Amino acid sequence: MEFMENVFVLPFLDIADSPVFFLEVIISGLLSGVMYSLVALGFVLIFKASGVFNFAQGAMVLFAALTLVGLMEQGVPVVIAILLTALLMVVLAILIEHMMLRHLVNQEGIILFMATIGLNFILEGVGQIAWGSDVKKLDIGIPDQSFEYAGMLFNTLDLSAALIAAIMVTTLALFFQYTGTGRALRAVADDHQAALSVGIPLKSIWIIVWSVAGLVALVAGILWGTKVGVQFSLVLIALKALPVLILGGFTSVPGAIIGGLIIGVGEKVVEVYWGPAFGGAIEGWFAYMLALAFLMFRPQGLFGEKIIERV
Amino acid sequence: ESKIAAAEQFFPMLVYRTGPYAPNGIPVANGFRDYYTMINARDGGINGVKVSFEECETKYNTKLGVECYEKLKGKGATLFNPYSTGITYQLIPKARVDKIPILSMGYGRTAAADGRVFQWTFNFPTTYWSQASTFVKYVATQEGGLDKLNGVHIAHIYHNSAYGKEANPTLDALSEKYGYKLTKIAVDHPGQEQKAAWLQVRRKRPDWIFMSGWGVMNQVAIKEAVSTGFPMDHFVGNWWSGSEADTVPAGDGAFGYKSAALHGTGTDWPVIQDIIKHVYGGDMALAAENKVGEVLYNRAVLNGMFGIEAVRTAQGKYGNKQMTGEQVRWGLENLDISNAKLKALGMEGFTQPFKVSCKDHETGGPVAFQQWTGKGWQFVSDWITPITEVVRPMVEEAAAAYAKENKITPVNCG
Amino acid sequence: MSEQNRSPDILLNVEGISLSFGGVKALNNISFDVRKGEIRAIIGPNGAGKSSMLNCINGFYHPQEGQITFKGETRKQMQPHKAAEQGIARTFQNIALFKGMSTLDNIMTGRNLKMKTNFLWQALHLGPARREEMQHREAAERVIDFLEIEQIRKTPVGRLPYGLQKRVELGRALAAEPDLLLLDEPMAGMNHEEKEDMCRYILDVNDQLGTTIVLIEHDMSVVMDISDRVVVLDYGKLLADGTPDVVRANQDVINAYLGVTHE
Amino acid sequence: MTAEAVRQTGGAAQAAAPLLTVNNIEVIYDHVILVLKGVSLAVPDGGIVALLGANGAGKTTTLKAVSNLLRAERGEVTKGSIEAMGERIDSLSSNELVRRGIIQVMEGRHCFEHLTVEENLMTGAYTRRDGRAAIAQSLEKVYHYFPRLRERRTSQAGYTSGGEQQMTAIGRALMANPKMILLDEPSMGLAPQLVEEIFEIVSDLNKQEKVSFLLAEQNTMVALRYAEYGYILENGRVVMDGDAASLRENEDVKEFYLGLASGGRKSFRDVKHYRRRKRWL
Amino acid sequence: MFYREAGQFKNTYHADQAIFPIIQDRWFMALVLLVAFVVIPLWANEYWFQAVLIPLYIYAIAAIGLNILTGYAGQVSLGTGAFMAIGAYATYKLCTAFPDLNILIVFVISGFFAAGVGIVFGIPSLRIKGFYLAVATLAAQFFILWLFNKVGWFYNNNPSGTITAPPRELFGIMITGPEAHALTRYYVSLGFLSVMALAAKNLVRGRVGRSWMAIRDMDIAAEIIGIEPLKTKLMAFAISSFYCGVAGALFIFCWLGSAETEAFDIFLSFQIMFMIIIGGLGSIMGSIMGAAFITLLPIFLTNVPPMIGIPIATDLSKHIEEIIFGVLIVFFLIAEPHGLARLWQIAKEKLRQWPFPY
Ligand SMILES: Nc1ncnc2c1ncn2[C@@H]1O[C@H](COP(=O)(O)OP(=O)(O)OP(=O)(O)O)[C@@H](O)[C@H]1O
Ligand SMILES: Nc1ncnc2c1ncn2[C@@H]1O[C@H](COP(=O)(O)OP(=O)(O)OP(=O)(O)O)[C@@H](O)[C@H]1O
Ligand SMILES: [Mg+2]
Ligand SMILES: [Mg+2]
Repeated sequence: MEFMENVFVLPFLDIADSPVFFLEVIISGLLSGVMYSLVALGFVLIFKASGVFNFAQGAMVLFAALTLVGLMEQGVPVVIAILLTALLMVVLAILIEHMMLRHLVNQEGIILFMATIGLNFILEGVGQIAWGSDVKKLDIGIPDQSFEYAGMLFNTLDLSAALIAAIMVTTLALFFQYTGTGRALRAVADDHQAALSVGIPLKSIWIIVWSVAGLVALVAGILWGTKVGVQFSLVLIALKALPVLILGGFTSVPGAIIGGLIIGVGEKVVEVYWGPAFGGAIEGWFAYMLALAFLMFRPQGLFGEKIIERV
Repeated sequence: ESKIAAAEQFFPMLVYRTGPYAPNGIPVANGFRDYYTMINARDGGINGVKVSFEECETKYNTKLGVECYEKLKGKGATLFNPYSTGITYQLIPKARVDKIPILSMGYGRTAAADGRVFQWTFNFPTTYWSQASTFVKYVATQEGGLDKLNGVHIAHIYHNSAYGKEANPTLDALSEKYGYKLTKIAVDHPGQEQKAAWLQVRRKRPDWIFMSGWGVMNQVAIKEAVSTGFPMDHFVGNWWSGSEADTVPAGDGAFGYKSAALHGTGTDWPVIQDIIKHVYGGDMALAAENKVGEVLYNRAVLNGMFGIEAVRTAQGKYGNKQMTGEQVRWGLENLDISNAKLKALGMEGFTQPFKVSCKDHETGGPVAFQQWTGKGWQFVSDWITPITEVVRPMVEEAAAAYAKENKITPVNCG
Repeated sequence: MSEQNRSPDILLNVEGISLSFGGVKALNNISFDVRKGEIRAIIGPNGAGKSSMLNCINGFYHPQEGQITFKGETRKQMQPHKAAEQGIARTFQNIALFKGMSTLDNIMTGRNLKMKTNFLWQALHLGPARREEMQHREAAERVIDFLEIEQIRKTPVGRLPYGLQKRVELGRALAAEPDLLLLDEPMAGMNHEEKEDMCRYILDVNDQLGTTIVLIEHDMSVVMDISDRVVVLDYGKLLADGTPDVVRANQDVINAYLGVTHE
Repeated sequence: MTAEAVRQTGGAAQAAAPLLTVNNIEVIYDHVILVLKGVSLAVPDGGIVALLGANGAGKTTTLKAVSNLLRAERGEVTKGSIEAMGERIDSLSSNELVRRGIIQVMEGRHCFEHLTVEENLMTGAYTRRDGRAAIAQSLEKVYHYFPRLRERRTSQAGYTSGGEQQMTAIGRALMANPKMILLDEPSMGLAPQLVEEIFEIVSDLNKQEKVSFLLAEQNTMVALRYAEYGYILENGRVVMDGDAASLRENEDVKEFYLGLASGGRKSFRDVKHYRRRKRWL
Repeated sequence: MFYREAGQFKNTYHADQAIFPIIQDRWFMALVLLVAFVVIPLWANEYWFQAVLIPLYIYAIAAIGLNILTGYAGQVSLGTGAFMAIGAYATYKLCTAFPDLNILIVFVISGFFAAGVGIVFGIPSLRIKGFYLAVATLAAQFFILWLFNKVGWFYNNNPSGTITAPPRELFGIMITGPEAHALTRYYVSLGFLSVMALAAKNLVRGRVGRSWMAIRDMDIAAEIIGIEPLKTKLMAFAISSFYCGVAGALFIFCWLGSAETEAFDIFLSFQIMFMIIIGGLGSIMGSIMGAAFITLLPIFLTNVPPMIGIPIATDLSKHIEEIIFGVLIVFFLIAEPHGLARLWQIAKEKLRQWPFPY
């Protein structure tokens, strides 16, 4: 009985009690959602353009952040360190294409998925050999301060992340929809062999996509690294991005953002108001349940490409 | 067994220098390694018996822990320091059968403090439950006495795992006794994202926060506390939530953060100086790079000392030679860390004296509280003894339940 | 088979079917019937709605309007597996074999509906499960024999050339021993000789087992030779319906579909 | 076209430097399945050459060996060489081949399901660098050839009918403005009228734009009408070749590929089942 | 030439349907069983049992389970860990509530609990496909573990929040608990693996298996020929979860001895997934080979450098081990995307033609 009350009555009273706080919860949710989206975006790019579910995205985030911090620790100025890391991510993309992808043309999704798991191990290993496993503080000058506005608490880092994410998503969405290369990328995701047959150079396409995904990982690494310190745990952020990815649709760039916002708000509101009734820490599975609920109505995710069923 | 020369005492080391908990695992592993090395270099071993040791990487993963355990067991291990709650749970039942004692110093299964049921497991000098009670006492000293606790609001932010939940029963029991208000906030593994938890803190505005965190959760919590504007000197971590790895990423904001402690930090202790001298040849920079003097490093030194002293104690009874697991167990059970001994070991004031007994594998040792100054940690309290009259009965009850479930007949400690 | 001994019962009756996808009207008020035991062809230009028609008959598409009567039972909507249970089997325009399985397994799958033992027996592979498996294996072997694909029994179908895949697909449909067999371009991508073989199989099935067949095919010589009656669709509309000769002579059909024939 | 004329052009073309030569290639799938056991053929510049043969003879494999799509199927050319326009092309990527003007229309359509029909066509122009206007013109041309595609241009290719997909696949290749097209079973699944149209397009392109064709085709009748030269493949070997007219006259070809028995065309209804094919080998 | 089927005629369909229709294969299998049941127990020491063989067999059972679902029925699942947890917690509850129940039977009953939950989380599979389906199973993964962690009833409210295998015996032999001898636990795991692998093989070569594969290869066509998708998929979920459940029970009761929910975290699910992909999707034998590969390789890599006398720092050697592990995964996938099982098959095909190249 008490449980029922905790679930069906108290949370609503709580919300009604302090609407400003409710608004704050929603805004925090939106801002954490954006942080998830940053990671989800990397997944979307690669999936959309090659049909590969890149398990190593989390490792790429770590790898980029570790390299950046490592370089900065060696005394390299911030801007140059960022450029060098970006360059390294491009080199990495070339290596990945050379050593891995080109040998796996036309294989099923799950096989490519597995290969990226192999990649994940390699990146984790190399990154840590090169830069160690310690926690490192990352500060490239993005302000990380809180301020109160209209009774609500904001953090400048979160706001910057939101801005950066908005810019990235707009650019990428336009790129995919309106350029010839974007079209070619989508073609590759549909059918490797047919893409080859019309002369789409899979190799350079893959290098481009993985490079862009690497750069997105770098951005995610910078923001998350500033937030939680650069360390191995960054890899696990990928798990937070999964429900976002699924809810938004594997193939949709805007989906990654909208999905992030929905998940962010959903899990925060639920955790803050309903968490206590269930004993807390429910946001983890709730994100997945929420994604699942959306999928029941749209099996391809909110903005994903329709799954074609024909005979 | 054959690999160990007759006059060597083998110490297995389950370490995690890689993976998500590496930032915590590295200083721990270094501390053990350096203490053992120093003992050989300075004293030529334990009463002439050389100390040998080998690391096995567990990545803080229980399943890898099994492999390491079996491998090191085969090499003649006589005492395990698992350094992971999961691995400890898993080794406790084995210890009895394999006749290799476990020392889980300040972690693992609290009920193991009851030596009648957990004959082979030791968790001295103190446990999670005792620690929680010292925290309550510490708050009381700050608020002006135990009677002032009534109406104080304490939040417990904990890692949502068996480890994180350990303090809950004690905090509950004491809340009933002293009348403070307790809010429990769980943070899901691994804890990089804690907005929801801190929104709750903002809403409920507790007076004190106690945290049972681990790994990245600590760093994020400290940062979130800073940005929420929570007064840092009212934010207290347990002894796994108070190391340099936790405070450094938060930068200046972390000033004033507190945590429980079992021992002193820094390099100003004779024992640490000995390590710098014998292991690093006096090279301070190299020592600093190896995290000498950091909280978790010093913890491992303390832990390493316990193992060595247990062997020494056993040698007192069985002779100066290589000890077996059973003999080491005896040594642990009869370990008497007196002030005089601490002084001799170069650890006077580093930690508090205690004496293990057949019945009490914990000793209810005192806990101190330390504060982050931006460069290091500083004690800000006296050594506070646990509220044993509340904790001990809980321990005995839990141990009895375990004994019943696992068909163990408690030994008679006379 | 001559006209007299063909029974006049109607096995399948399609009435006023309309189906549209967004703006595309794939079928527009189509009606025709299929008599028991006949070979009924559906022809029409590309995109006329032929495959969609078959999809409606076996329940994969749900027409917005109209009804379908099969074996005297009228229905508006049904699930594909229900249609299969009622005795409708089919092949597909884009081969829809189970690529990871061998030819034999594909054909055995066709007999799935007829197999009943529960999975516990199967896990043990004893008693009824084993007997049943053997009994159906025999039936499957008869189909294999009939289609002359013995050599590729154990080959994974993904590796087979196109024409053989089509044949295996036919085998899978036949294994179900259907009353109504829907064939969507069974002879596409075959050379003349292979078409002859395929025609032979179709005629034999029709002849020996009395299976009713609805056939979509673009090769006019085949259609005209083996079908009893022909329906012509043209972008969703019914253009003509009648015997091959009648249809062939129809000027609309020539304009819309046949073009000038080169024979 | 009279048989005489065909023979002449065919013969002349054979004499001219061939655009494409395949020398005695061997192809193995999955490291163990030997499919082509030494196939040689030549396509003259501006010629149309037909590749005939039963199911599984290796026609598709041959085309893929030329267009270098085999790798994607875990197949490889283990012997022999392939030359086009005077250079070895065995190791060129398909992108380079398309740039050089050699493009394949794959068997079984292979449209990009999630792209619209028009986007599908546009992917064909990926390698072109001659400007939007020229590409738009090609698109117009394709729509002119296939008016049905214009009607369906905004629908997702995955949802179009089999024939529409086939048109899309052919149209997509035309968009590349190729010198040589490898056509794998273009007539499959097309209405009779359209089959004629496709071959008219082929001959049109061949005459006006000098596009050469290597076409694998089951519809032997039509293929031999438009091609100048033909190869017959059996079990991974070329068992017969010759100019189209002579092949058409060959008794075996007549019986097995054209269905013309000595007494003229025979009804499919009257085929006997005990008849077994004669083997050349 | 040593490996060939020429001259081995099968006179009955039954003989042709045998699991190993070729005599060399039968000999090989007999040899494997002989080694597993007789040779290894004579030779292995506790390290081998406890660190290598027992986990290998248990992982193999879980891998077979996942392979049934993912490899045969084509439904991607990342909830293996949770289904294993159900088996483990059910066993714990059952054997503490009914101490006299035969422990082997308890394992099986626990499997049924897992099967039941598997069905519930399988329901979305009717609408959701491919990688998207992974979300449903991930929801299971996170929710179930949260539940076991949160609700004290599951671990009998003991304050440590963990479950521990109590000592249980059968015919006077300790099967579980710390006193159970490694050899006993070895035989229990091996016994379960043998029986369950055989049952799985029987299932997948019969009607049920064919319907799974049909759904996997082309679900629409499968439905059109009369295979009911929901029923078939749910059956796959149920049976797969049953296998995982039993594996989970053995995982705690015959191997770890004690664990908290973290032992069943998402990385366990991933690990089992690796096994079946490396071993070969849609192959029972492959599941076992994959389990062997994924469990043995790291152990091998960790133990090699010290064995050949190269002392490397612990962390460095772990990182190198990770890199080599990653490289080998990629290498194997490039060499043969269809896994070890396929590699094995190709090897046999080559042997058959030996000494001719093809
Ligand atoms: N599921 C669908 N969604 C959208 N449009 C569809 C769908 N199915 C069919 N269509 C459209 O309906 C029309 C008829 O298609 P259908 O496949 O029935 O043609 P068809 O007569 O079989 O042609 P073909 O001979 O080329 O196979 C086509 O224009 C096709 O694009
Ligand atoms: N990916 C593959 N793996 C293994 N074998 C293959 C593969 N592709 C084709 N084959 C085999 O190669 C042989 C030739 O196939 P190919 O597709 O080239 O024949 P085709 O002449 O094009 O036949 P069709 O007229 O049916 O298209 C066949 O026996 C086939 O089984
Ligand atoms: Mg059609
Ligand atoms: Mg072909």
